[in-house]
Amino acid sequence: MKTKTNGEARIGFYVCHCGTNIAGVVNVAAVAEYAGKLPGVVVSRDYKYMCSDPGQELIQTDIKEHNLNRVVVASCSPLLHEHTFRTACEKGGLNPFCFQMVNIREHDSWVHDPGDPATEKAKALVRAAVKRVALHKPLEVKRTRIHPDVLVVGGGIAGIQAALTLANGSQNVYLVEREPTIGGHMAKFDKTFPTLDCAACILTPKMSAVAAHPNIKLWTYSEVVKVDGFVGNYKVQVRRNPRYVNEELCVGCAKCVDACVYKEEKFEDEFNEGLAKRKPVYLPFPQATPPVVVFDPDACIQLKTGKCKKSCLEACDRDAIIFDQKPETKEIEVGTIILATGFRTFDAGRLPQYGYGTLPNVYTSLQIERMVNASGPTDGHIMLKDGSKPKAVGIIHCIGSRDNRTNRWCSRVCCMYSMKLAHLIKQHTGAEVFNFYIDIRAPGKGYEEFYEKLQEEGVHFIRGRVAEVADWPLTKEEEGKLIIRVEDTLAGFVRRIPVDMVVLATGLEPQPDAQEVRRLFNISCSTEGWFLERHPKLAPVSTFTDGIFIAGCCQGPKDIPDTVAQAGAAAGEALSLINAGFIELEPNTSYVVADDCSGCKTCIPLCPYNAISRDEEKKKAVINEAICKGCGVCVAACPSGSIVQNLFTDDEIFSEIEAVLG
Amino acid sequence: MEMKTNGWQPKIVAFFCNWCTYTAADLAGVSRMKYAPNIRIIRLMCSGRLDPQFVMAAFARGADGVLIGGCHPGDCHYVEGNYKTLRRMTLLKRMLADLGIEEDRCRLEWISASEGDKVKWVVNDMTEKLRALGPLDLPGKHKEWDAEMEALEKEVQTQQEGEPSHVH
Amino acid sequence: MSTKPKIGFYWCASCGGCEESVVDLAEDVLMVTGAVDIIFWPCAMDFKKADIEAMPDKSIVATLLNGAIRSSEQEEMAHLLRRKSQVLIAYGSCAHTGGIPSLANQFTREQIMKFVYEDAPTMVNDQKTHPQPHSRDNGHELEIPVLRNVVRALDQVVDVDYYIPGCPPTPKLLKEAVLALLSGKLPPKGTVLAPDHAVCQECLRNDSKPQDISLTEFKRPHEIIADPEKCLLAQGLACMGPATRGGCDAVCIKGNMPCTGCFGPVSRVHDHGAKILSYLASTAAGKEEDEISATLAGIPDPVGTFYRYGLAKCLLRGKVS
Amino acid sequence: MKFSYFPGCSLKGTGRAYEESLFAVCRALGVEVQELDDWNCCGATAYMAVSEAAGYMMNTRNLALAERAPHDLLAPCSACYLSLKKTQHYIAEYPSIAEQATGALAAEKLTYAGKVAVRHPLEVLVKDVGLAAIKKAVKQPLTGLKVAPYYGCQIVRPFAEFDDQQNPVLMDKLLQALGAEVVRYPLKTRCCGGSLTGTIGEVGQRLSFILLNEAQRRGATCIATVCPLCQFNLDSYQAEISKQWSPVKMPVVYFTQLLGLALGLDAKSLGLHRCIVPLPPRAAPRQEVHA
Repeated sequence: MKTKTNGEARIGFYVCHCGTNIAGVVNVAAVAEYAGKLPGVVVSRDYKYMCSDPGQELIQTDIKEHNLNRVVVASCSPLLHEHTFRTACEKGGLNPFCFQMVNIREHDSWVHDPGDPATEKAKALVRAAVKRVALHKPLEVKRTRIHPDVLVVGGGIAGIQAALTLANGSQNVYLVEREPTIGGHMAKFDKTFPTLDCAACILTPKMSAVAAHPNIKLWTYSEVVKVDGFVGNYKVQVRRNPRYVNEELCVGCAKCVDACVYKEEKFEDEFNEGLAKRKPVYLPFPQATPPVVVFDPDACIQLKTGKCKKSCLEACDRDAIIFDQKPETKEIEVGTIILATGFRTFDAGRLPQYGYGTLPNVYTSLQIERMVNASGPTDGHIMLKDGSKPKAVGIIHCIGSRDNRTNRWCSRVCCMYSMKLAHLIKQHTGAEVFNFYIDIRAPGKGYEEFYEKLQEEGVHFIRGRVAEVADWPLTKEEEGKLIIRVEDTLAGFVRRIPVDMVVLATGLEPQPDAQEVRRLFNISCSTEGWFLERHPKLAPVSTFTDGIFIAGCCQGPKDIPDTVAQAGAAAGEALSLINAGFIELEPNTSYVVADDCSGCKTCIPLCPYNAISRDEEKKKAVINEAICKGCGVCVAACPSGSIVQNLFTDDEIFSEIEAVLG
Repeated sequence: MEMKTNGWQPKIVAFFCNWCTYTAADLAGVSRMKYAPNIRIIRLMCSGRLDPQFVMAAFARGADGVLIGGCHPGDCHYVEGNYKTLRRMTLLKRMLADLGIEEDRCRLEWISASEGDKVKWVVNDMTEKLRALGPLDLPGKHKEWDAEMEALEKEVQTQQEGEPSHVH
Repeated sequence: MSTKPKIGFYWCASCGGCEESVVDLAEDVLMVTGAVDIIFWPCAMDFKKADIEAMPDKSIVATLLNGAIRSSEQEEMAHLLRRKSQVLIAYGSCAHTGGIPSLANQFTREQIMKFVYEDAPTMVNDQKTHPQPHSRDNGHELEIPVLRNVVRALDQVVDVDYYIPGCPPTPKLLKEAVLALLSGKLPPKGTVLAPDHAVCQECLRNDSKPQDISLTEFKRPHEIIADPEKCLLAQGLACMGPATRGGCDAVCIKGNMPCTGCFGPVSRVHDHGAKILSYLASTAAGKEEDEISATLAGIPDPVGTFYRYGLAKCLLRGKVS
Repeated sequence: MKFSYFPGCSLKGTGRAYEESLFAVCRALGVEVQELDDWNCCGATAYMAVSEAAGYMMNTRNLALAERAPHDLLAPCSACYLSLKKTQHYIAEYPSIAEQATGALAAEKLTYAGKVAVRHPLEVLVKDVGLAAIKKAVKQPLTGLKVAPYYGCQIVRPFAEFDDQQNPVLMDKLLQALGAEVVRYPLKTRCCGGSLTGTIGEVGQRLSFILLNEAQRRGATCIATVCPLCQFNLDSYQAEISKQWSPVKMPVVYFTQLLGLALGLDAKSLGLHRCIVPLPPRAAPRQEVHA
C-alpha cells in the first residue's frame, strides 16, 4: 500500500453541507474558514455532499495536488460513512487510517437549533479531529477467513427461506429449531392475505425441501446453548433435547400414538392453540417436518414414573422409541449466523375487559386460524362452544398493540389478518362480521384493494377502541349474547353491539427469552425486546456484531412477504461474506510494547477473549492480535502505559480531550 | 464568580462507547431530539477503554463535567468491559470527591443503542446540574494559584538584567 | 583556582533524607569529591547565599536540588541556582513530583497554619500567635519567608534539566548521574535518570504472582504478616510497583513492604494517581456497585495512597474547591 | 400499625356505618387509627367542579395537618381519597399550584412537604395487615354468602396505585379469604350514578339499576362496596328503581362490614342496622338485624 505520511502533517479538511441537514444549522463556511487556520491544515473546503462521487473525488484530487498526508471530513456519523471516506483516501493514495471523521450531523445539526452554539460545537469537534489526525499512523487492515458454513436459528418461514437460499447457493446450513417441527406460526394459518392462497400449500413444499436438502442439517427440538468466537469463526454448541425417538428410524406412521395406553387425547395440543387435545406421544401436525413423533416427558407415564405397559414399543415395528434418550450437545463451527427466532402473540388474558378465558366464545385470532383450517380441530367449521354457527361475529383490532398500557407499537399484520378472517368467517358461516378498529393499516401491495373488497362484501367497520366485551344484557335481544361496548368515533356515540362470537386480534410481541438469546449471540435489543438492526435503512438485517444477521419478526412485527424478503436479504449478506472468503477487520487492536512492559500481568485476566498471554521467557505480556477485538480495556488498565491501541492511542485521545476544550 | 458566570456555558466532555451510547447519540440525531449543545463526544470502542487519566485531563483542561456512557450491565459488546468501567468509576468518584470535585461533575450512565431519548435526558439533566454548580475552570484556577509567583519571577528577571541585589 | 567542575547541593521543602542519600554513596563519595568541587551544600558546608550570587551565571556545572517548593525563599533560591547552574537536577521525589509535602495541597494554607499553630494536639498557644512575615523586634525590621498557597514540584517553578527520582534516590542512581555529568554523555533534556519500566520488572516476586488475582479485599501492611516470597498485591496489599518507575531494585519489596510509588510514573503516564487507580480497580472483583465499593473500602484514602509522592503533579494539582 | 384518619363528611353522615365498621375491624386487627384534628372538607364534587384551585387549597390544608404526625393518612371515602391524591399530584407536577398552596398555608403557619402517603383502607387491610393475618383472625367464615365486589370509579381512576385499573381484584381476594363466594361481576368499576341521583334522578337511578339488576341476575346475596356514595345510591333508591324498571332487592354493604362479620363482631357495632335493604340474617347468624 502506497502511503504518504512522512514528515509534517499536511491535512486536508472538508466540511459537508449534507444539503441543508448540516448547513441549515451549522455555519459550514465559518467552520471551513476556522479549520483552514488550524496547525497543519493546508486545504479546507466546504461542499454540498461530501459522500457523493464528486465529493470523494475532491479529496482524491487534493491529496495529489496538495500532497496531503492526512484527511479530516466533518459530516455525518462515522458509523455511516467512515468506510466511504477511508476508501476515498485510499484511492487518492493515502493510507485509509490517516483519516478522521467528525460527526456534526447526528451529534450536532440534528440535535441543536441553528446558531452559534451549534457552530461552536462543530468547530470544537473539528479542532479535536485535526489535532488527533496528525498523530495517526498508517495501519494495515487485518483479514480473517470466513468459515463457509452457516447457522440459521429458528425454523419458521424466515429461517426456512434463509436456509433454502443458502443451501441452494451450495452452502452448508445448520437449521436449529426449538420446537419438534419447523413451520413456525405460518404452519398454523389457513389462508394468507391478501391473495388468500393456502398457507399450507405454499409452506409445506418449502418444509419438505428443507428436510430433503443435502446441504441442510436440520435439528429440531434443539437449542443453541453457547456461542464463542467472532465473525468467520464462530464455535456454537447446540443442545438436542431428547424426543425419545430415533429420528433416523421413525417415519411418523403414528402407530405408537394409536397404541398409547391413553385411549383418550387428554393433553393440551399446543399446535391447535388449546382448541384440541393430544396424547403424550404425538405428531405435532400432519405435515410436521421432520415427520417424527415426540414424547411429552410431562405426560408420558413411562417417562414420568417408569411404570407403563409401554404398548407403544410393541406397536413400533421400526424400534424407533428410546425411553432413555439423553440430551446431546453438538459442537459446530460456522462463519455466519442468521437469527430468525420469531415472535409470540400477545396474551389476551392480560386485558380482562375483553373476556378471553372467562367468557365462552371469545377467541384469539390464532384460534380462529386453526378453526377455519380444514385440518384443524373443528375440521374447518367455525362454530360456537355449543356447536352452532355464529350469526354475528365481532373482530376487535389492536389487542396488545398501540396501547400505552400494554405495547405501544403497531403489530402491522393484525388489520390485514383480521380482514382475512372476516372474509373467511363470512364465507364459511354467512355471519354478519364487525371489525372494530382504531385505524385500518393496509399499506402493502394489494392490501388497500383487499380492504375495499371486504367493504363490498358487506363486512362492517366500526372505528373505535372497544371498551368491553360484556355479558350483562340490558335488553331482550342482548340476552345470551356477547355485547361489544364501543364508542363509534365516526358516528359519535356509544354503541352496544350484540354478537355471538368475538375474535381478538392479538398483536405480536418479542419472544419471552429474547433478552437471553441476544446475550447469547452478543447482539442488541430495543427496549421492547426486538433485535436491533445495525441501521434501520442501510443495514436492516445486519447487527452490531459482524457475521450475525437477523430476519423476520424477531426484528419487529412484519408480514410474510416482508419476512421472506428479509430472510433472503440475510442469506444474501451471509453469502456475500462467504463468497469474499475473508472479512477485513478494523485494525483497532492493541499491542504490547515489549521494551516498556514490566510483566506485571495486570492485563492478562482482563481480556474477555483470552488474547493476552505471558511470554514466560521474556517475562512480558503478548497480545494475539488475531484474537484481540479492540475494546482497549487492557490499555486503560496497563499501569505502565505499555499497551497501545491502534486508532485509539493514549496520545490521540489526550490530544482530542485537549483540543475539544479549546 | 459573578463575573465568570456571565455568558458562561458548561462544557461537558463525554466518552461514549461505540456500540451502545455512541449509537444512541446517533439515534437521538436521527430522531431529531433537541438537547443542550454543551456536550462534546469522544468515541471509544468500549467504556472499558476509559482511562481515569482521561477524566483528570478533561477537568484539568477546562471541562465542567465529564460524562461516560456505556452499555447496560450484561450488554457489553466486549462481554464485561462495562463492569471494568464500573470498578474504576466507583473508585474514581471517591477520589474526585476527596479532591473537591462535586459528584454531579463526573457521571457514568448506561445507555443502550436504542435509548436515544436517554441521551437527550442525561445531557440536558447534566447541563442543568452543572449550570447550578457553576464553572469549575481549573485552567483559570491553576493560573490564579500561580499568580503568587509572578512578583518574584518579575523581580528575578529584572535582576538578571541589572545588578544582583537582595530580594528580601 | 581548581579547574574541577563545580557542583552544588541544595534543599528546599524536604525531610533531609536526600542529603543523607549523598552520604549513602559511602566510599564512592570520595570518588565524587575527587572529581568535582562541591561549592555549595548548606547542610554540610558553610557557604552563603551571597557567595553564590557573586558567582558568574552558569558557573556551576550542575546543582542537585531536593525538596518541594513551598515558600518564597525556596522559590527565590530555585531561581538563583537555576541562573547560576548549567544543569539543574530535581533530586528526589519532592523536587521531582512534589513528594509527601505536596499532600498539603489537599488543604488551604490557612487550614494548615490554624492546625499547626492552634489545633495540633501537641500545641499550646493560648494567644493563638501565628508567625508574621514582617515584624519589629528591638527596633529591627524582621522578615521571614512567605508560605505559598500551594506546594510545587521544582519544574513548576523553574526550568529543570533532569530528574533523579526516589524517596530518597538510591546511591546507584546518583553515582550514574554524576558519571554521566562528568562524561558529558547526557540524555535529552527532561529525562528522568532512571529506567523507564515499572518496578515489577525488577521485583524478585514477579513470578509468584498468579495471572488472575481478582481481589475481594484490600489490606493495609499492618493488618497482615505478609508472606516474604509471594507477590504482595496477590496478598491483598495495594502495591504500587506495577505503576511505578523502577530503578530502585524493588528495595521496599525486598524488605517485605509494598511499593508506595516514590519513583513516580513511567514517562508514558500523565497522571500517576489516576493510573494507579485504574490498575488497582482493575484487579478488584465484583459486578454490583455495593460489592465493588466493599472491596475498594480497603483503600481508605485514595488521594493519600495514589498521590503519596506526587499530588503536585496530579493533573488537578490538589484539592480544587 | 398506626394511621392518621381523615373521615370526610360522609363517614360522619350517611356513611356512618362505614366508620363504625372500619373502627371495629381495625380494633379487632390491631390497627390504630387517630382522627385528624381540625380536618376540613375535601372539596370533592362541589368545590372541584366550581373552583379546582379552592379544592386543592382545602386538601393541602388536610395534608399539611396530616404531615404533623409520622403516620400514613387513611382516607376511606373514595371521593376524599381521590381528592387528596389528585391534590398531591397537581402540587407535585405544577409549581404554580404548589406556590399558591404554600401561600395559602402560610396564613395558618402550616407547611406541606409532599411527604405524607394517602392510603385507602382496602389496600391497608389486604397489603399491610395481610390476607394471611386476616384469614387467621376469621371466626365466622362467610361460607355460602355470594358477594358481588363493587369498587366504584374513584379508587382506580385515574390513579390506580394499588390495584389494576381495569380489573381491580383486592376486594375479591379479601372476600375469598373470608370464605365468601365472589360473583364474577364485570361491572365492578362502572358508574353507580354518582351525584346524578340527586340532580337528574332518572339518569342516575338507571345506572344504579343496571348494577343492582346485574348483581341480582348473577345470583349475588349482596353487593360489597368501598364507597359511601355508591352505598347510598345503590341502597336508598331500590323501591323507586323497582317501580321504574324491574324489581330489585339487593343489600349493599361496606366491605368492612363483611370483614367485621367474618371476624365475629356483632352486627350492630358494624352499623349493619343502618342498611335500608337488610342483609339476610343467614349472613349474620349471631345477631338479629334491624332494618
